[in-house]
Amino acid sequence: MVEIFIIPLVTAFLLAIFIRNKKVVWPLFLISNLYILLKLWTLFGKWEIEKTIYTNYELFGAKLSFTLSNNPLGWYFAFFSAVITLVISVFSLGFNQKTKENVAPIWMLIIFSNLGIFFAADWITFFMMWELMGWTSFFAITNGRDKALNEAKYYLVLSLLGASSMLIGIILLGALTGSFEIFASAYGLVQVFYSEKALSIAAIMLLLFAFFIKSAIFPFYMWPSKVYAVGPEDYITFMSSVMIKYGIYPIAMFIVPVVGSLDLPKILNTANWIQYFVGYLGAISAVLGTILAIFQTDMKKLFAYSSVANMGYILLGFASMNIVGFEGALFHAVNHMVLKAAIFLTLAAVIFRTGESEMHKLGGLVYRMPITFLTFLLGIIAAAGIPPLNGFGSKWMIIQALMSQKMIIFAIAMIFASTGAFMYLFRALASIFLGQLPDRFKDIKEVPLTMLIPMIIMMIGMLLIGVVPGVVMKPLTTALRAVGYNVNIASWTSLEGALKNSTIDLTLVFLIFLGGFVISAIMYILGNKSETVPQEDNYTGGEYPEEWGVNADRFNYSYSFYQPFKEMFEPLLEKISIDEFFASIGRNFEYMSATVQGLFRRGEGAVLLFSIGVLLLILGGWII
Amino acid sequence: MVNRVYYLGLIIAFIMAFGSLWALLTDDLFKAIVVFGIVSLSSSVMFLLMQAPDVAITEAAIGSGITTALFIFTYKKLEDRKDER
Amino acid sequence: MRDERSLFINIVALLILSVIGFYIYKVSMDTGKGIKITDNITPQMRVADRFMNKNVIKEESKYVWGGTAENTSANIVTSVVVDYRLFDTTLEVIVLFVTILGFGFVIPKDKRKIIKPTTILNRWAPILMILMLMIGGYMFVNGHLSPGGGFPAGAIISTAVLIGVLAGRKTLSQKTLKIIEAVAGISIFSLGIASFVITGNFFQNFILNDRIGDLFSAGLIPIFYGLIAFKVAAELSNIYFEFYEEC
Amino acid sequence: MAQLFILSSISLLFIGLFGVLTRKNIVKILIALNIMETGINLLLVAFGYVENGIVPILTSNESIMNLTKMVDPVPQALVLTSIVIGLGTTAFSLALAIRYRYNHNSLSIRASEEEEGVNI
Amino acid sequence: MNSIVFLIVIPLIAAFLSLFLGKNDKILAYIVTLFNIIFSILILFSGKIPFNVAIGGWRAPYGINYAVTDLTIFFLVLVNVAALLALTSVREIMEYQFYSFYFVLLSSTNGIVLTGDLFNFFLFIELSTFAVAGLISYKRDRLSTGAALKYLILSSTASIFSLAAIGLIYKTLGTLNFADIANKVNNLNEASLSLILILYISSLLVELKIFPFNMWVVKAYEASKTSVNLFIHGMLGTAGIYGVLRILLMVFSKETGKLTLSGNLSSILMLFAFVTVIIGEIGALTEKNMKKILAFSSMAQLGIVLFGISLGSFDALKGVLYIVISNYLAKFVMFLTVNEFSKVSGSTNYLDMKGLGRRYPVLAISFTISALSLMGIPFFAGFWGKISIIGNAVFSGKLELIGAVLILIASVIEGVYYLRISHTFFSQGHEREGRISRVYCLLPMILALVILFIGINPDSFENIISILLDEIKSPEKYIKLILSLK
Repeated sequence: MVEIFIIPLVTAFLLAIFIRNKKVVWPLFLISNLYILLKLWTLFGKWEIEKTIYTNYELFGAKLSFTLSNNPLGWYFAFFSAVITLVISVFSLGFNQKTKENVAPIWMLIIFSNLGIFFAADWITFFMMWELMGWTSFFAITNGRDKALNEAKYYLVLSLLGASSMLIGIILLGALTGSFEIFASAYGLVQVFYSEKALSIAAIMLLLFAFFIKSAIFPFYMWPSKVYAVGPEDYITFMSSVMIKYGIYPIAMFIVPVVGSLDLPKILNTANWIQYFVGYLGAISAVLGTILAIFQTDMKKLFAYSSVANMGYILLGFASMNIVGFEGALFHAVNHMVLKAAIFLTLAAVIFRTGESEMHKLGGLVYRMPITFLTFLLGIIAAAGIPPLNGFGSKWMIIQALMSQKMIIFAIAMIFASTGAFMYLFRALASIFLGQLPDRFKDIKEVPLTMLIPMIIMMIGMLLIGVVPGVVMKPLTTALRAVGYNVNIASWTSLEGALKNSTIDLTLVFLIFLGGFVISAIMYILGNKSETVPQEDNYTGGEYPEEWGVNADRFNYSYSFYQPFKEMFEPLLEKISIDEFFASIGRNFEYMSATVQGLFRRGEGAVLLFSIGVLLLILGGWII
Repeated sequence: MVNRVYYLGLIIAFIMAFGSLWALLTDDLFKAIVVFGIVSLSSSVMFLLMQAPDVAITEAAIGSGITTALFIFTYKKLEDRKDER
Repeated sequence: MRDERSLFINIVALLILSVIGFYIYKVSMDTGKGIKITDNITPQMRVADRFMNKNVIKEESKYVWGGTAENTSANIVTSVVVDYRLFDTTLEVIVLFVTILGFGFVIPKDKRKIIKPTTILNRWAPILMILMLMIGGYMFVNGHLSPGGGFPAGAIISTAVLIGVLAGRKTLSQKTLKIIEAVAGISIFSLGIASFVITGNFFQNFILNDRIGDLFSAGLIPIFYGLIAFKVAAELSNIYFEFYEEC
Repeated sequence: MAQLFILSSISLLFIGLFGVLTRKNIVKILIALNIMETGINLLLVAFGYVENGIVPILTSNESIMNLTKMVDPVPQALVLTSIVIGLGTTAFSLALAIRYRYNHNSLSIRASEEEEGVNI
Repeated sequence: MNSIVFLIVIPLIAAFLSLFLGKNDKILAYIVTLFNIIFSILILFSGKIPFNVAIGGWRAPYGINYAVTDLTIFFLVLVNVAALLALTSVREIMEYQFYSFYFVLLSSTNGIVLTGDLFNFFLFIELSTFAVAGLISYKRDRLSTGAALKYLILSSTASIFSLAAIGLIYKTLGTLNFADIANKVNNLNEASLSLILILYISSLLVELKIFPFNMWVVKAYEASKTSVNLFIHGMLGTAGIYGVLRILLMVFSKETGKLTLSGNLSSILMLFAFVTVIIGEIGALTEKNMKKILAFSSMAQLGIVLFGISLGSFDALKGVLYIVISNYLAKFVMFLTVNEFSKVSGSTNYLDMKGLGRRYPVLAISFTISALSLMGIPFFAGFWGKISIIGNAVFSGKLELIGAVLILIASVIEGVYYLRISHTFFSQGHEREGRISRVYCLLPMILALVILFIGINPDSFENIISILLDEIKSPEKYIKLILSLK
């Protein structure tokens, strides 16, 4: 148990020493991740392992201790994130040959905090790891480049704010329940909830605030699009697949059991208000993420909003408070990990070769990078939730759970978002890989082998989970049983539903789709051949837009692809401009900063302010 | 006897109050310095009335004498500087 | 020095002062229990009582004029300044040392022409100087008997130097002043260390068995006062040199 | 009598504080500070004053009998110290003021000091 | 143990000697500082603590006494170590006045910590004020002259206020001794006590850099050399915190060891505290000059310290001590780093220091560690302070809750500007000519490791703090110790 915490620390230290030597750093990174994965594999089933460090530090009259325990749910998250991390670290081997900066030591620290978050048994440890992840991410995102500074600052402010609110939440929780242990405090909170209603709800809300920030739920949905656009691509892959789940894990771990055990008044005989609160935020995230993703021209931003939408699905699964929905949400978390990692790896590969992330400047890469294309294709099929791949099963479970709980609005929102997902995913595929290859990319090649292998692994993974969901569902159900939920161990191929007679066998579905695929392939081979014309003739009609002073790329069909759709939603989007709100706060702070500096620069009114201070001391006695 | 001392104290108190006000409100720096010297000197008389001859002598020598001299030196130095420009 | 905000600041200042004044008035009119700031507490209820009765060490001890006591200075203020609270006084000397050091450090040293003094001043200067020195000397020697003491004595001695400077007579160099200052300062603390070696206490007045009212009484007090006087004189003279010496 | 002393010293304190708050000329501010210091010295000695008191100096056996009539010597000792501190403050500040005048060509406390940049 | 006075006397004698030694002053400074450190450590391990020394043999409420207790010796060691650390940043040849001021500052800060007498305390504060003013004006240019002058005027006004308070204390209680005052303070009228406290606290807050009283801070830091900044931060600042702890918690407290000031004074102090935190952090947000940033930041840290003190609970006081030690170490690391970097880049603007962190990673990482400690991030010393203070504030009342939230927001702002600076250090920069010797990287690294060590293993510091808290909890022991001496 302790080794998996010591190894990352030691590795991070070694990486920092050898930071200039790329031939050492990335293999070391890979080996360390491999070790962690193997160690985690051996930890399966040994739920009783625990390590406690006692201190003399007293808080609220009790001595603090830090406990790390191998809790089943944490193991579930940690294991799959370790798998993804290992695959990404293979990818990094090839990807980082060209880059000047080196993100490895900081990344290793984040992996340490990753494990810490998933294995923490008390809130203080959890908080320490959470904060560690916040500031290390700042350095990982900027990675020594000035262009990423503003976005990284945005992320830093949000994560520090989240951590602050979490600190107050933890303190409230500790004072209410008398314990900082996660399970004990959950149990205690249920006990004291009815007597200390306001404080308990405040604690839950403060914690949720922090979790929502980290998982980019509605009011804080802006950071992924900002951060993913500028961060180092391999690290962004890790971030979009693993780090965005940090908010999901504690919700599953703490909030869901607590809210589930409470007997709150129900609205319309369906669910209590906390469920609705969480559900509405999830639904808004799902819908808004989808709509915003449709309008993006930068592919990394597009998939950032797609992540927001997916986090919304997971939250909807939690909001259903139904065991199938809960399982579906957790299943979707892993599915999203896998498919987002696959998609971002292909994006990283495209950027590695072309250096472009604007979609309308790309196109036709299928001829040059076929394997990348295939991975991307499978990735977007999975993301759209089309059956033979892994996104389908979990979404299906969540929608079923929502329907069975009579949360029709949420189900509609989710179906809307899934449909919208087709729009942006298809568009990304078409603009990046299909169409015609621009002249400047004539000479590019497929990415090297070290980067191909991870993509192939991800393809296999998506297909495997899609066809044999038991790969994930068996550990998940085992873990849930170990935690104390009353669930059946899932079978290898079939998924249980919440409604009657809704169990489906995904292998059967796969075979049906395979048949369809074969038929369409035959049709494609037997069909007419296409004809090639110079690329710009397609959209400039033989004119030269450069002569008018306009960039020809703007006439590409994928620029402003969904313009009418965008005009339709424009008024709505203007009204909920959270980004502008945050920016105005920042501007106000900067304005105040100038004022304060002016005050101190002059310094002539020192004695005046001194006597005003004395005055305040005097008046304070009378007024306050 | 007590009355006479009391009136003396009253007069000196007024001298000090008006002198210090004058020293602060006048625009002429030199006048202000001289008036301040007078205030300081009268305060040493006040110390004497308070049965504190030690303090009175010290105030007369240091507070009134040397401090005022310092102010005047400074004034002269600043004036010289003004001439140079 | 007129300023457009002048009136505003005046009003604000008056407001602040009136609030502070009103507060002090209110506190002095307070009718709560406990000792108030307006209460008349005589010296007998304070620590000063022990100083005047000279029985800090041995309670209930009495002394007579011309007899011995734990502290044989006739001037009780002097006995407080140079004996009971000697450490304060040494610190005060250090304060003067630091500030004058800062003064000499900061003041701009520009060349300036010295106006030739009149003949009368030049002739009479030595006499005045000697007079000043004598007055100063008398003051610190008699500091334990009569009002005065080291500080005014130092100021008066320094006036002698000032007269010398004004009269255009070269009396002392700045280097000498520095040496006097340092030697006096170090000797004050050396006396302290000596008393530490002799009695085990710092700054203890270890010359005992002299009688109140004698010229040579009060143990180390005249010595301390003399050192203080020379130190103060040297420091103040430094100021005059800064202003009036060609650099 | 004690009231007169205390009131006059407090008035000096207030006038001095007023001057420190409102004056722009640095030398004026220092004069005001000195007035405040005079005021506080008077106040301290006035705290030790006893009605119809006598000087705390022993001159004969009679004065030893009259110890209860003596004014408090401790505030006087403190004031001796504080006078010298006042002198030190004034001397140092005046030197700084002269330097300030040379650097800024002005004695106003508001003379601008906008001098950013290289500054090791 | 009467020899404790040597801690004050030896530096003063050195101050006189330094007038004549010329270039050897530096050696003298090191010798005297080392003497002070070794002497205070010897006292720490002599096993005779607590003890009381009467100067001149006059016993406690009558003469001046120096009391050495656990709290005293803790701050004594901090002050003297700070002196040595700050002295290492003096590289170039200084004029003899610099060393004279330094010696006086050393002795006066030692005195502030040691003394048990109100007027003596006042004198030491004055002495340190003059020494610091002299050090600030050391460069004698436009900025430093103005800064020193304004500092001097402000602190003289403050000293007059505190003198008034001392006079009132003597008038009403008839004593100047800390222990005696603490013994008798309950006899005092409520309104009179609050008048005295207002006068005295307002002068203390000038040294503690609390908002309406702190107009001198930023100018003074900007105008002076790095070594002087370190003197102000490490010696004067630490001694000032000791003074506040001793005077507010153990002398003028009506209840044992708690800040129970009359007339809601503690609420006002709390208001001042969190306004200071906010003002300090906001002021630093868009600042480019590193020295000013550090000045604003130390203001904010002292605001947190005062906030913790004014909460009036022992848990919060524990947090205060953690914050004190974290700020103490972190600011040393930062100033030393800035000193080295500004020598290479030729400016104190942090944007000019681009890329230096890649060449000197040790310095930049130490800087980052201290910044994180100041922000109160876990695994660093500041976290243990922050969690304790915030934890106690949340349940104390409305004003306290608002203060806690504001302090958390302020720490977010602090994170933004500090990590931005760290990022600038690590970003791509152009080549420079200057070099930094490896030796100068060593000291910041060691201090940063200490921060990290305390952060990871709070036990190491917790035991010391519990001893200190025991002393603060029972001021009657202090009173007994001093007043029983015959």
